[in-house]
Amino acid sequence: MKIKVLFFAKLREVFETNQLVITFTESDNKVSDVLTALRHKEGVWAEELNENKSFRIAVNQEMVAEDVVVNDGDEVALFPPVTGG
Amino acid sequence: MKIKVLFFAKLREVFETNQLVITFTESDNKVSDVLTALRHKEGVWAEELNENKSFRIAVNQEMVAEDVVVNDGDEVALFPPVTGG
Amino acid sequence: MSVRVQTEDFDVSQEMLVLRQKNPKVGAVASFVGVVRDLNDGDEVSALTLEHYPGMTERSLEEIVSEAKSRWNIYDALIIHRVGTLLPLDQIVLVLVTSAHRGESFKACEFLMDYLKTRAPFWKKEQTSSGERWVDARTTDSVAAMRWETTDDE
Amino acid sequence: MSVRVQTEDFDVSQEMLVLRQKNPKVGAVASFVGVVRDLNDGDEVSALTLEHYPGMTERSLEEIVSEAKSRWNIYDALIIHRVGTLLPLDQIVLVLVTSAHRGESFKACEFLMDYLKTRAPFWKKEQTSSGERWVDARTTDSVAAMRWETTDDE
Repeated sequence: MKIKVLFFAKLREVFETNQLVITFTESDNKVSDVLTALRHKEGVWAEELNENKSFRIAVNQEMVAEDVVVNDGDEVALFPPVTGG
Repeated sequence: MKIKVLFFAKLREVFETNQLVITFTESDNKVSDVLTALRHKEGVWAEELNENKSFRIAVNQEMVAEDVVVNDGDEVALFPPVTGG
Repeated sequence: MSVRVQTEDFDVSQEMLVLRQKNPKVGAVASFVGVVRDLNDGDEVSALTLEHYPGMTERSLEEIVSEAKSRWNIYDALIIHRVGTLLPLDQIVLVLVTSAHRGESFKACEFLMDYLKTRAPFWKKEQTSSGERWVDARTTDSVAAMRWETTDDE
Repeated sequence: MSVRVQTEDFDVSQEMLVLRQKNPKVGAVASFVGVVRDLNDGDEVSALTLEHYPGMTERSLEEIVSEAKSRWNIYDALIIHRVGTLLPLDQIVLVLVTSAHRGESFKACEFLMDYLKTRAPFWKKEQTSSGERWVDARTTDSVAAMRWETTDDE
């Protein structure tokens, strides 16, 4: 299954991309598996997505926690705490 | 001593005047003496300024209580609770 | 001049611009506009006449603004209150407050309205389907003003 | 349409008129405007760039408006948030709320700002004298949003 992952603001800049696609061979994955896959890219990826960093996760444009299940075709987004208004 | 008394809104309408002057022969008067003098006019005066009616008092354009002293030339105003805004 | 009593209408955008234009430290502008409703206490209202106490009105509004400035860390405040005859949908009152951050301007704006409602000498007379009548003061307004008398929540 | 994300500026008076013009039951209009400050965290700010998450932004703002409507007896609400590059003194955000009486519109307006600040996907990048930097989220904003999570004070 394929999961599209979007990055915004500082994460977009540090990762030098605004999106990528992760392919899982098995089904039954969670947001935490997406994070694990990204951390395996090491360097800035492991650094910015470290558990002690504060970032937010959205699945299909709703903010969620790491234990939420992701399905084929889902749009996951990772971004810093919001600062609008 | 002379005290000018102004009336606003419903009190102005009921009393059919927007102001009058009260002359006290002795000095050392309070707002309560102004009210007593007006109540002696009886009719609507006694009725509208009855103690169970709710009205407000200002002396020289500051809201005050009945026990405030009034001096020669003071401007006293009597009006209903305010309803602006 | 932070207080105006006038018969003319006002333009909120314009007043906002004037209040903050010289101050690039302003990050927040809270405002309130009171409007004439076509219904009050169950009766249709066709017009409203606002009477005031010239002199005392401006003075009491200025006192209220001073008090807001002493209580909260705000840059500026403006109160415009109309008098004379107004129709449903007409603007009656404008309160504007500028500050660096939003919390202060929200609190000061609500405080100004609550104090104005109980302390500034304005009186409303309604023209309704059942004749003219003076509007009665609301207990809810006294209650709203009273909460600012208690210990400051700053 | 109660939510707009746009690069263009907005006119508060005009938006107010549109929001309430068809409803003579409106007696109260509370509003908030956020403005670009020329100073933040001790540094001079020469410009601000606002990035957002198209799609999710509109959706989250609409959810916030729906929640305000379910919590308070208000008639309508509008949120306009600008994106792109803005300069000091520029307007960033507008929140407008209409209701019959002022208490509801004040509360809903402050609630909308507090929730927007913590839930709507916008990010600010500042151009300062010491270079570009992403603005950090403020703890005070999380605290402000949290008070609406507790038991309703209605």
